[in-house]
Amino acid sequence: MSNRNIAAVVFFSIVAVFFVFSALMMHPFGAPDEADMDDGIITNAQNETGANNGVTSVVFDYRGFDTLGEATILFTAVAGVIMIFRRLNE
Amino acid sequence: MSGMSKIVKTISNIMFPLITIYGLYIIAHGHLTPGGGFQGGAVVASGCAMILVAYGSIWTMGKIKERNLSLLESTGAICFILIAILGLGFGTVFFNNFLVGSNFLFGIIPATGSTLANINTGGVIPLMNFAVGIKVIAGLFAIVLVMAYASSTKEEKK
Amino acid sequence: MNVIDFLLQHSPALIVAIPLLGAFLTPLVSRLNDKARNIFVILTLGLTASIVFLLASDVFSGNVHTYVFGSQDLALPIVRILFEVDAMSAFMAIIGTILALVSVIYSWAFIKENTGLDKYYTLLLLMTAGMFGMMLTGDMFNFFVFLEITSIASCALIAFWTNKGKAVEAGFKYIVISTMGALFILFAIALLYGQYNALNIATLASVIQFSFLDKIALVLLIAALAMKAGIVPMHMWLPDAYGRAPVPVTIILIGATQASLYGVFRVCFTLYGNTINLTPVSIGWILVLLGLITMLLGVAMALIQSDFKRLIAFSAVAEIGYMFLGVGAGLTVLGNTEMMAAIGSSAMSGGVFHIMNDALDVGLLFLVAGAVYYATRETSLDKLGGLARNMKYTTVFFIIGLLAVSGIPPMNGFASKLLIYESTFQLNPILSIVAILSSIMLLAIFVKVFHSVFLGPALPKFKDVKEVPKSMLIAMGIIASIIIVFSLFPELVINSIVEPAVNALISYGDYIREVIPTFTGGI
Amino acid sequence: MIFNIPFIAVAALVIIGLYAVIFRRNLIKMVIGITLIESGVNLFLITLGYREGSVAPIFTSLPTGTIVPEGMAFPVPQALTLTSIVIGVAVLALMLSLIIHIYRHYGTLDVRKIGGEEE
Repeated sequence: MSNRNIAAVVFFSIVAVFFVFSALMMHPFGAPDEADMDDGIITNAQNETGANNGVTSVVFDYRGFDTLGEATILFTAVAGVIMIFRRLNE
Repeated sequence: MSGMSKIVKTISNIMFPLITIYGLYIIAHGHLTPGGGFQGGAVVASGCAMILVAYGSIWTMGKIKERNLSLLESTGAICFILIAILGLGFGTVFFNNFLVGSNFLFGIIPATGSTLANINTGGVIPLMNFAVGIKVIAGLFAIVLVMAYASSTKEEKK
Repeated sequence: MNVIDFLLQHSPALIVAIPLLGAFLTPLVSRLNDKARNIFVILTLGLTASIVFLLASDVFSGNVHTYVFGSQDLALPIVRILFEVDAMSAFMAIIGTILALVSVIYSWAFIKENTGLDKYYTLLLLMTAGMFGMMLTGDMFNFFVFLEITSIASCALIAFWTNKGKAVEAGFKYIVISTMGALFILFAIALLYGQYNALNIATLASVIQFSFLDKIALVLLIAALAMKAGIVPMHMWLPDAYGRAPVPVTIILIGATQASLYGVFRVCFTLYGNTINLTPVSIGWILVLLGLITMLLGVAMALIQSDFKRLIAFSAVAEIGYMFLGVGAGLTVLGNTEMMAAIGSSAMSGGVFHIMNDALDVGLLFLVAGAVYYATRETSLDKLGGLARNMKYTTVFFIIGLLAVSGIPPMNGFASKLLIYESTFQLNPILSIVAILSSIMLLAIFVKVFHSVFLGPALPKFKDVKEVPKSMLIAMGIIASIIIVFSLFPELVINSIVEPAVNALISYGDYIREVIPTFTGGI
Repeated sequence: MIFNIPFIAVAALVIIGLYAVIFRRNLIKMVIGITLIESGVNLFLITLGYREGSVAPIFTSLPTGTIVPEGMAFPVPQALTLTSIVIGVAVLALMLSLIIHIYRHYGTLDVRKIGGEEE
């Protein structure tokens, strides 16, 4: 095996161990330790945003700026794809 | 990519309005039921992609240019950010939900707890859903159209 | 409330929103004509720049700005997205705005003969907006979103010259690396969210326990952000991307790279500030070590390059090592007040000041390389020669950049490097010896480049080469004049903007208290 | 749940994806690997927000007897996943269009054969 392959295997095993450990050490499935932020959102969502759908109220109101970023990312990708397939002048 | 057979084209013609209406329904009810601008927009865009597959990219490109789709997408994005900026104008800060409790458009605050669906709630959320919906329809369709057109051969284009 | 107060209050949001709105409007404006579009983009960035300077002047006078999206008051627990601008963010935003403005002015002539320019300018504005968002945000997930905006826009721009296979390949390499990095960051954010149910940096920093999962998250965050900053074991994308992209794009890419670097510092000092020195092996020493390797390898690779832009790209890698060295040396003594006053703060001043100097110096060199390419359509060092006769201004700018990048005494590069040498010498003499050695090698490399490109006999094929157009000269002139001002008054710059930035990094307690007034720990 | 099976699934997805990105030589397979990692991370986010026996955080026709807020899943991870999915689509579109161009230039998708000759 070349040096490059050995480096790849080492990197791969280290990262794999990380992910396995984080899966094993996380809190038990279905029983989160802390819930302050989400409980607050569920309790106040209807009053503050007027939307019945809690997820939509997070997406467009509480974390609306993230959604602007997300829309921007789609816009960026479209601009990028159109630019990459543009006609070149030779 | 050239078009497909007559049967496929006819079926797509029948299905396309249904898919579009379903997608628009998901967009319009985003603040009440599961769904929203992105999901509904993706449904409508998939309907457009079906037309693209049935009729071929060259025919579709003749009907609608990617430049126009890009403009439509820009319009959606501008609407979205303008609603956010209106929060600064009418309300106090960016992304302020200034329509909630205004008794104007979408201004009703629902009762807390389990309620029936009332479309006239949610403040700016339905408006943002529509802006994002337009954006996603135009954006995803533009991506698919450009990639399909680019991968069609030179002979087909003539 | 007058206009200035209004602008100042909403400036953190406006700095991101104005380039975004400009980017959405660019496709519409470019329907008019090309000139209108160029002026529109320059005006947009000019407006952004003025707001950045307004905000920065207020932040450097001691106020930390927080901006909550969607609500005026800051209710606890924090559910909304928060922008928090302290002196370090403002310092980075100044760098970003200088680079973005210069890049757009330079683009006017440089990119004129290509097609697809409306998309080019759109993506340039989006990249700038993403960069500002990364620098100003106070929310982990929002940081990830802006990181993705920046990397997608820069990937498309790196592949701008799609008729060159190498450029497309460099773009693909960049998008693979940055997507992997971004996914690691997202995983780390999910680890933190799963434990503490918070996404806000200040909230997380106030409750972080440094459990095993937090350590994994820290390693993932540092590895991913260092990968995006071009630290050595993961630097392979950087020379390709810098070398193959159009030069104006490279200039903003420097800013994007440094925004990732800022992410590393923010994570180490603020997010984990309370707990980072509880480990047996200090994270600070790891940063120092990475910085040393980066420096040496960058210089060694720069020695053997024969392509003008790739050579500068490798020297940019080496320069990033200096920042890691300086700030990492500060991180080793974080929490120890005496050592921090003796060594840490001056090392960090050097490192932070060097971020600014690297952006200016390497940026100027790239602009010169672009000017040479524009005039001669050639980047290979073996084929260039004798350009000093025909391109007098460009030659002068190259000399300024050469002196600054290799840290020759009167220039700004020397001021920051001297701070790093002095303070790291007290930490461990080997560090400063390596740093001085690679600085000398950089000088040797660039003198060789100067000789082979600008001096020597006039080559017949470059007989008709003309000086580059005015807009490119103006762009180079702006950076060169900033370099000269910084070289003449380094003390002023360090006292007025670098020291506040360093203090903002060190006193993470203040950053947290700005959001959670009841927080008691921290410096 | 036994042994945190959803989290194990996350780790498995990420590791398979990582394997494909690092050891596969075909560009399309690398892209598939990246999408696998992304699915793993999305799954991780969404599983973090689940509470035993909870319903979706939507108040329209809520089942009777639901306790608010303890009986509802977290809304924030779902919103984050939504954002992350759209980001994934954007990245995928860009990567595939770059691959189309790479194939046009080099006539191959093998990473070892790409970038050999100067243009």
